[in-house]
Amino acid sequence: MREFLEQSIQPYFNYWVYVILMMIGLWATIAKNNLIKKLIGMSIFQTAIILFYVSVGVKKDSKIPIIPHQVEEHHAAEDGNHAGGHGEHGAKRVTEKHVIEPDKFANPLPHVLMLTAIVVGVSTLGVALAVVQMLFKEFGTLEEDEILAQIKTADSASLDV
Amino acid sequence: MKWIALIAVTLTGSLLLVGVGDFPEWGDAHSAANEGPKLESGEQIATAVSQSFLTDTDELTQVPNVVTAVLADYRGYDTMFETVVIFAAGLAIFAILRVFGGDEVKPMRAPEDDTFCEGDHSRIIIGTTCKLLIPIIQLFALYVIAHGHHSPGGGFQGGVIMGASFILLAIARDLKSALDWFSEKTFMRLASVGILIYAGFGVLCQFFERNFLDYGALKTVMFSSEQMARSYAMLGVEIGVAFTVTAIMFAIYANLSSRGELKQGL
Amino acid sequence: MIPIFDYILLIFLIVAAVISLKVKDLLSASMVFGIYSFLICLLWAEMGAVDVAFTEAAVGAGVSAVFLIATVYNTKRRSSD
Amino acid sequence: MSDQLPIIIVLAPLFGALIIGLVGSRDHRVCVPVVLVALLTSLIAVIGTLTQVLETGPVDYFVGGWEPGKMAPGVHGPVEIAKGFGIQLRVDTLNGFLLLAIAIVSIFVSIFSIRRANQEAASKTPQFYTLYLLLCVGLFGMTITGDAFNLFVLVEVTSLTSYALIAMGRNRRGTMAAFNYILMGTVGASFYLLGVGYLYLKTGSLNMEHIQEVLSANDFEIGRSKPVMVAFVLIMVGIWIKMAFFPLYGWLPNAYSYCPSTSSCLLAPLMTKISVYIMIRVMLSVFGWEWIFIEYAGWSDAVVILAVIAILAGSTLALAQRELKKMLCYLIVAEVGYMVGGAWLGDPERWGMSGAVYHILADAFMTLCLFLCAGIFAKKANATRIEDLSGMFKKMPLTMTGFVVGALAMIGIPPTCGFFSKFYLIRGGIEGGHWEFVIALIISSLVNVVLFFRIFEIAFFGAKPAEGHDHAHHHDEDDHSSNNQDPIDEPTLLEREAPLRSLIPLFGTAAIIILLGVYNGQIVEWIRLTIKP
Repeated sequence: MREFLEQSIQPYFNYWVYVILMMIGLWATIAKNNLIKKLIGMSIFQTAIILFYVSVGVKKDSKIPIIPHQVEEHHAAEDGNHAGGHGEHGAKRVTEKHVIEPDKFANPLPHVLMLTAIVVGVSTLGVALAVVQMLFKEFGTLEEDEILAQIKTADSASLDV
Repeated sequence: MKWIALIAVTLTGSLLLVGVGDFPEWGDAHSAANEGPKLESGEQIATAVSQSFLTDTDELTQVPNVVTAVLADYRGYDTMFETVVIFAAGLAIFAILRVFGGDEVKPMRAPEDDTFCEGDHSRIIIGTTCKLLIPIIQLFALYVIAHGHHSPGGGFQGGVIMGASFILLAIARDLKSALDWFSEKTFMRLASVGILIYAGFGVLCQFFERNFLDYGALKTVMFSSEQMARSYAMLGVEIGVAFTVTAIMFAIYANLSSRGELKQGL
Repeated sequence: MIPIFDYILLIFLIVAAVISLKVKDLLSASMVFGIYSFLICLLWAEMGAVDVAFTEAAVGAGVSAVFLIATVYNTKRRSSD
Repeated sequence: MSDQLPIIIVLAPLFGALIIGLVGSRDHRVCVPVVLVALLTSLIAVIGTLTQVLETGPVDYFVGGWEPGKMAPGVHGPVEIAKGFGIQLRVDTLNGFLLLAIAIVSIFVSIFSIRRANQEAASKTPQFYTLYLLLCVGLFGMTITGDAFNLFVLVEVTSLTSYALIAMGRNRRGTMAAFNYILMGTVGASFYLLGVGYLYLKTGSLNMEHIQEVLSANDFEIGRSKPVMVAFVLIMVGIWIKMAFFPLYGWLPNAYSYCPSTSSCLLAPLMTKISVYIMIRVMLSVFGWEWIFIEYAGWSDAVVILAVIAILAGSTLALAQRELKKMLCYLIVAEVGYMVGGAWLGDPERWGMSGAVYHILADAFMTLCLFLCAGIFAKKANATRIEDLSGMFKKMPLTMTGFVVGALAMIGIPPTCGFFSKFYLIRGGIEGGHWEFVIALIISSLVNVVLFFRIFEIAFFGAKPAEGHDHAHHHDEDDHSSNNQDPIDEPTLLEREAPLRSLIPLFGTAAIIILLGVYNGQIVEWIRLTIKP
């Protein structure tokens, strides 16, 4: 049991939680009766995917992906004989290209992708909420079964005419 | 319905759990996505594209925040369409919900639900606080937009905060006074203007015989090196994004809170 | 090794998700959903995804909760499930 | 200039949409000219690109100039751009024809929408046209892109606009359908996104070509890992939801049949077809056909069986419908079965895949033709049910001619494209040894014969068209009926017929259906240039 915990759960705990959240979200999207609950479920479903992506891009003991400009002090010391020549920022940077160790910074690509996904998520939520308000205006309820029942009676009424 | 849900959820869950077993460990800096895909023999067959993003960004664009550089430059085409998604959402809500006139719409809310407002006494405190807060929020939003190159932030975040400041105004006072500041015509136009700025930067590059969104072409217009031209163009693009996001966030709120009548909000 | 802070956040996340779906009052559900978004924003800040965290704080915990509340206010507060 | 053509395809409608967004609300009359100019620009760009493709092979376009291998100027000297750095657009013979089809269909529908959109959307006309153009942007972008994540963003552009176009119709069943569509569509897109995430986890790239390179390295070593398999399933399920493939088709019939006729004319021919294209693109360009048909051969049998069920279920449900538009919607479900089944018949050497791609083109125009007719019938004669069509040959002979062409293509009568696409599909089925697919195709054709000849019979021999009045009051949703069938002074043909702005797109479509059929050999040959391994 302990071994299972250490080998299968611990290193992948993020992924396990994302699967659980995803299942909760999907369940709510399909099975909940209230339309707003469905939408909350949908949002949880989407955030679960974002959790997955962000977990992919994590590097242990890494910094956030902001790489400050290199103020190359050691170069300044080396080039000391160029008296006054490096008063400008640009003059220092003409020297060697600074080597960046990418392993020290978190992976930026999933972050970019997920910015897009979050924005898409809120757009969808907004449109869905507008549709919910329209539905409430027309049916006077937010429960799916009541709406379906109303549609059914309307349908059978139109068939009888 | 519950049974369908149960089946769908179990199937999805088990499918996903099948995949989890083969994942690289959490935080593995040498995983395929972070360093590059490797064969079992240990041979690395390609470099993950994020490595090049991290190593080359300072060289190519002089932007410290790699996320901004990737967002606005390397994958700028994505971001443009992301802005289009927001724009489309704003239009969609307008198209679905907006009613003109709106006198014939009867009040929808059942009376027993009327437990939201405490009365008018609290409005004074809230109103005064908001009056003080809103300029600060807007200032912060501008900072976030402009400083997106050096710190977390950028057009989206700043735009949302800016939009939220108008939403706060609408909640604290009423929708009408917020709309006096920021009328419907203004925000619907501003949303188009935002994307027009974004796409305009791209097309401008085409006039200099480069590809769409190749900001390096703008160095002659911006009197700077190619790298700094990229950096400045990214700022311009972010401002475009911020316009659209600000406008649409407020538009969505205004329509949702007033059932599309734009008369009385929450 | 995942930091212990993560474990706590992840477990709270599941709890918040379940509560926001279980609560029968839609206003509370929207609020708890905002809390959920805020927790996940903390989690991302912890994982080094500051930009995502920033966006989620502004969008998820801020604006989308407001959208939900605006809709609940304009429709109905009680839900049958 | 000519190297910029691929991006112009996408940008022209985008700028059109923005211009309408800026000035449209002041004057509604600018909308249609702007839409037409934007789409015609796209059409010209598509034709230009397609000629380039046919002359020199696939055309690549790197947005932002991030072409792999090129040297970009850095601060300290040039930097070589890595693979998958930027976003790649790619036009080859597989998607070139689809781009052409999208451009033509959207132009026809915009001609069809003149005046009609004003009535359907009233004061929201500029918003309608902005959404319309954004939908075109999304469709073009989805077809042209070579980047897996960019595809997701564009899928969302099309989805959001189509939600709005469907919910715009003031029909409460349409609103409920739109809500279901939002839920299903979002879940589908999220599955796709998750699948791309799994691929990214294993390959570290988002560019389709690059992903395929990594997956196929060293005899599919990475391709065989479990996450890639899961990714494939997730992407497929996501796309299947979007295209309304058999068990996941629930949202489609209501959504398309209760939305305004201009929207349905644009959505029905294009949305599902482009999703099928995406599926084929993912199968060929991301995973590679060897991976699917050799490594996981068992899957293709299972999918073909699902496709067979889809065809049979779609046809059977279509038989049970009394409303014309709903019947057509169920036929779409069956047609999706054709295309998915065809694409999964086996390796692209065989004819199934080519037949499926050709059928995408053919079906886009067939569906457009029939939906245009349905729109005209609903408006001009207030006929939404099949029995309302009685005497239609006499009343509206020109429209009915167009309908006959579309119906014959749907059945599969030789000079039309429907026959040839079915021919290729059946050939592929026989080659792959999937006899159940062949039989399903033939049964479905027979069902189509029954369906459409029933309509022909009613329309030709049916009772006097005066019966249309009976239905006028309980179809009050489509109340703009101009039912000028006065028995006293017989109206002339021109008065009874649909206006020219509806007939031009209809006959254009009918002509294309026949032209596609006549030149089928050449088109399929071109398509096979890309598909053949």
